[in-house]
Amino acid sequence: MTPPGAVQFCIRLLRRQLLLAVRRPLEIGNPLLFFAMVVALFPLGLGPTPETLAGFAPGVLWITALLSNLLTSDAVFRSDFEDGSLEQLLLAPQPLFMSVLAYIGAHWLTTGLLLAAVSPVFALMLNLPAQAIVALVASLLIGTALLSLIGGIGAALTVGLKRGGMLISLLILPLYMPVLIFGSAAVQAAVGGFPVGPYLAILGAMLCLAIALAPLAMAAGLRISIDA
Amino acid sequence: MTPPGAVQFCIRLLRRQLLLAVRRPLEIGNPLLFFAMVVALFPLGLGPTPETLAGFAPGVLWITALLSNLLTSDAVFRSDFEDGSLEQLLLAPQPLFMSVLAYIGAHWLTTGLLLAAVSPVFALMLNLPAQAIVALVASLLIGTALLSLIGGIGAALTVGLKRGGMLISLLILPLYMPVLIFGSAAVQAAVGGFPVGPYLAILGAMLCLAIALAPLAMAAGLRISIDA
Amino acid sequence: MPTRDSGVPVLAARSLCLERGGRELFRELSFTICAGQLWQIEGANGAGKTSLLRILCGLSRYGFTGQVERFAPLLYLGHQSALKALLTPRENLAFHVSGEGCYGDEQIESALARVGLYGYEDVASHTLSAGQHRRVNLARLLLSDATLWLLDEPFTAIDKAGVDELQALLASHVAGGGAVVMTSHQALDVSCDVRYLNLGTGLAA
Amino acid sequence: MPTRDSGVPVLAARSLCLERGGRELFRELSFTICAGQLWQIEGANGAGKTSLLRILCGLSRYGFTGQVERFAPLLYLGHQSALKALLTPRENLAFHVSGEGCYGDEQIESALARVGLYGYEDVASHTLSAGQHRRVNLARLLLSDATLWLLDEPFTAIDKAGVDELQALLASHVAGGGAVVMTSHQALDVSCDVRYLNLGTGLAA
Amino acid sequence: MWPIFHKFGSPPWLYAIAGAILRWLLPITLLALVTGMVWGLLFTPSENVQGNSYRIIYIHVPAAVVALAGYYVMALAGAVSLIWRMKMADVAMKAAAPVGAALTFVALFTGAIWGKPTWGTWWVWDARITSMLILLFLYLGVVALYEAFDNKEAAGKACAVLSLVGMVNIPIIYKSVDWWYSLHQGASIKFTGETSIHPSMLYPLLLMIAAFYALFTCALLLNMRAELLQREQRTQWVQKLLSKDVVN
Ligand code: HEM
Ligand SMILES: Nc1ncnc2c1ncn2[C@@H]1O[C@H](COP(=O)(O)OP(=O)(O)OP(=O)(O)O)[C@@H](O)[C@H]1O
Ligand SMILES: Nc1ncnc2c1ncn2[C@@H]1O[C@H](COP(=O)(O)OP(=O)(O)OP(=O)(O)O)[C@@H](O)[C@H]1O
Ligand SMILES: [Mg+2]
Ligand SMILES: [Mg+2]
Repeated sequence: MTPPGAVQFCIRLLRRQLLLAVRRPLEIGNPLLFFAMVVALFPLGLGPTPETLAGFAPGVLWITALLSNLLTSDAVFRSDFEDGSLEQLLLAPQPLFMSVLAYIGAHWLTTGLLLAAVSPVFALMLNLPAQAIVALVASLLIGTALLSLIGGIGAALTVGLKRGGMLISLLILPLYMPVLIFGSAAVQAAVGGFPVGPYLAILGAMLCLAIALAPLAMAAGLRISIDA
Repeated sequence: MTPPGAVQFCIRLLRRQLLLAVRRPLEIGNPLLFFAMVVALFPLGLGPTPETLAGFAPGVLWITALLSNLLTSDAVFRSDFEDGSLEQLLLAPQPLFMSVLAYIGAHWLTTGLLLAAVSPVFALMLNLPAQAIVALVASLLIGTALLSLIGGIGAALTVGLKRGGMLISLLILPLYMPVLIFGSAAVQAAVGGFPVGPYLAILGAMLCLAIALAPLAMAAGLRISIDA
Repeated sequence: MPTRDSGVPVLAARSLCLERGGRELFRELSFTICAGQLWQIEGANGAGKTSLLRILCGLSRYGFTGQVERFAPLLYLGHQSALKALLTPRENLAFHVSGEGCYGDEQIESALARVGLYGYEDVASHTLSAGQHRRVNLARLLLSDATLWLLDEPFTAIDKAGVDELQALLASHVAGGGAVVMTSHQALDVSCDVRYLNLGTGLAA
Repeated sequence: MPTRDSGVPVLAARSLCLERGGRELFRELSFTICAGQLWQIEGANGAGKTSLLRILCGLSRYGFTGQVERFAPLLYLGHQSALKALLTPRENLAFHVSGEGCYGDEQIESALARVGLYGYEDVASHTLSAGQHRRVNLARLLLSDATLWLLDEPFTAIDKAGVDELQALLASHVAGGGAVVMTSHQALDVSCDVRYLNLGTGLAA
Repeated sequence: MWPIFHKFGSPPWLYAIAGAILRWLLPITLLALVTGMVWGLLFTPSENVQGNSYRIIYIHVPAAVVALAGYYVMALAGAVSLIWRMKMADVAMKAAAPVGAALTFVALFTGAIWGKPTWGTWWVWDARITSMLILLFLYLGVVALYEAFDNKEAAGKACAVLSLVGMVNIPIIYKSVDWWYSLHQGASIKFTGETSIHPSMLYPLLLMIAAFYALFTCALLLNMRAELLQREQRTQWVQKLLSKDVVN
């Protein structure tokens, strides 16, 4: 029986990761809850006047999306490392840089996509003007994919570390910044009535770059980490 | 050789936890870095004018402290559960509710205390008026201890769950809210030149209550979790 | 090790019944373990040996029927090692969470030397090999004062010489008035009597 | 299982040297593993058996000197089981990350039945006992096509009947032109020749 | 080309060559630093708007410029280490990270000190300053990642991957912050004082920049030598070297 081709294996891995996610519905709901809670905390911490809130809303929503991505990125390869699956993945005949895309894809589907889908609700809670909601969803869709890819690099580099702690946040938060800036700028532009296209185009260009390069970095990182 | 008394055992556990923390200096530095990064993210997401920043500062600093506490709480008992140490702790002849205090104490020393110690730097970066800094440090000192105790309850309840994941944030975020409210209110009062004492007194009272009750809840939670 | 009286009951189980995932693992299991006895729990994979040990030591409290009475301090070694990867074997023993006595440095060193870890006292535990890792736990047996040892597959990952030494240790503990309840898929070769509790077929004296 | 030629080299190691934590584990180790051979790596705890296997399969890439050439697909089973606790044994095999062939449901069922897990195909893996857990991995041996098996202590936690079956399986794999390199602290009792590689004393044909 | 490459792969050769370079570069660096410092602090006119506080420029700007350049040195070494599997490139990269981090910190610190008298605040979220802060985090990330690995060979490779990823990101970060800032705020604070800078202030500045480059090189080489000794402590040439030192 010949081993499955790279694409077929990728799909198998994606199904596996999604199945695992479905087995832990709480894990999926969790970024959403985190999102909800932080959005609820902000008015408490900042003082709740509606006008001020609306001004913050783009930034707050984007920062929350970023944090919740950061928190979940650490786990992308962790459990597979701990139970030995990662060793087996590295020994698989299929190219590793394609396999890791399946992990990132599953991560994005269960965090970024969901966040983007529910974000309009929170946007309304924070009094974000309606015309900005499309920009919010679009920028979150592209931006969270980018975040997942960047986070995957950090996760791959740190997964084998006994003494690493949450080193990952130090490694990837700086890399997250451009995404945050363009993402929240897009929403802010929409609030101000300016065109959103350029921001989304830049995010899209960054996403293309990341899709091309991040898998290579992740594959290299995993091969190194397993030997830490 | 007789087993050590409860207090002596507590001290031994505290030393153990601190030693473990020191072995992962990154883990200790991490809440601080997280703090630094989030404080850096806020201006990026919200726009950098100094006047607006100063208005957010109390809330932002407190929310960040809360988040970084939230992120680390999950790990208080996790590694001990995973390597079987928790089983051994439950079998120890010393009273469990005292032992867990050692875990919480170590957690607070390595997160809350440090956060409070470095918070003035970040307060300055966010242009918080100087007169509010004492209030900030004091409220963080008491508040983070409270957060550690509350977080410990959540951690104890969820540590054994295979499918629980980050359920903890759902369980404990609501309990965090009063702490956040009084904590940031204390700082805001100091900014506005109002007395800070009452807020700190309330936080202190909440802390006393938590020290008395949280260990019992944690001990019960751990006994249940180990049997999940 | 204080001398202890043989024949005194240290643990009594009364009509234990356990069902796991719709399968009945054991039923109406009653026995008394006395000082000076070495018990081996037998059974195929999945027979319920680990589950029984966890009930005996008190970690499992729900989901079974029957009573367990414990009359003496016990020491339980499970499948997991309870070692912190970042601590050295010395620190792992000195700061052990099981709340046993406070051991001096020489005590710990000699215990580690006896389990073959001389020279490994101060390396991080995560650099130990599988067998060395388990051996750190065996050092606890040398240090501990507990009368009753509950050991779940203590021979796992231990090499031949180590197994022989461990068997001698078990025999001497039993001879000194202690009691041992253990599981293993290997036949024991010890100098004392072994009582068998077969979870497939029931009790066998 | 396709028939394979005996005697063809499947793996060659040349002058492997490894130092770990200041101790030299092995030096100038050269050997060729051919189809039809069963190798047992021997050595006390901490001798370097696991480290050697990880070098042979290509997981360790830093910190040693020497070359390893691999001429055939291999299957490595380490100390860790690579099973997801939340997936059932069936799903674990169907979605296995090792990138082997896509197995049909009947194939998986019959493999699980052969390792004694009939009736456990669809329970979550974390409810399996230690031995059952390891048996799921052994089912991979039945399914796999790989010529060379690298097995690190495959008998751990397996009961007596299971060990016998596994030994028969190893012998039949070798007879069919496969090759096996394994570590174990138990003496093998198989129908084919066993070659020993003792890390304490060196090679022994 | 290849023989040289091979030589770079040889620790004793690298150690010796680094020592030889240091022998003359170290005095030159010190001389340049002292000259530039004295020139800048004592022999340049004071500025009419900022008075004497502007003199911190002689540390601030060189530190900032070299800190940025240092990152590219580090990333380049990382690329060499990954592509040609050259272990000595790892050593260079590992040595560059703390030096770069220190320079970045100096730039940030002097900038903050300077900001207080000139802008009345320690900190401003400007593109250049923010990207400098991020640069510090990138450097710290490399240092921390290296320390976290037990297997130092693997650590070198991991840091190489990280610094390459960071290199792709630095221009993006700079551009993004720049754009973000200019979008939200009119240009209230501008650094582009170069055009207006008087030659009498410029020449010492250029000297100081050159001196900082030399300082970076010296620190890098010193660090590399220390790292080489540590890595190769069990080899013959180090043993010989050490015993010679003891005898001397
Ligand atoms: C923490 C605060 C600061 C940071 C992080 C910072 C960072 C930097 C950096 C990275 C450069 C060099 C950029 C390049 O290579 O082109 C630079 C140059 C410069 N900085 Fe700062 N700076 C800070 C504060 C200040 C302040 C307060 C002033 C004066 C009002 C100032 C004046 C200058 C000047 C005049 C230059 C050189 C001219 C130029 O290259 O444009 N900086 N700074
Ligand atoms: N990451 C590491 N750093 C330093 N030393 C290590 C590391 N990993 C293993 N070692 C050492 O290498 C030696 C060999 O370990 P290895 O796991 O290969 O032994 P083994 O022969 O498989 O032993 P066992 O029979 O106990 O499984 C041990 O002495 C161990 O302490
Ligand atoms: N949490 C659980 N939920 C449901 N069933 C369980 C659970 N834990 C264990 N079981 C089942 O209980 C049975 C006994 O498990 P146990 O671990 O006690 O076996 P064991 O005798 O120790 O086996 P082994 O020799 O493999 O270690 C197994 O069939 C297992 O599937
Ligand atoms: Mg068991
Ligand atoms: Mg081993």
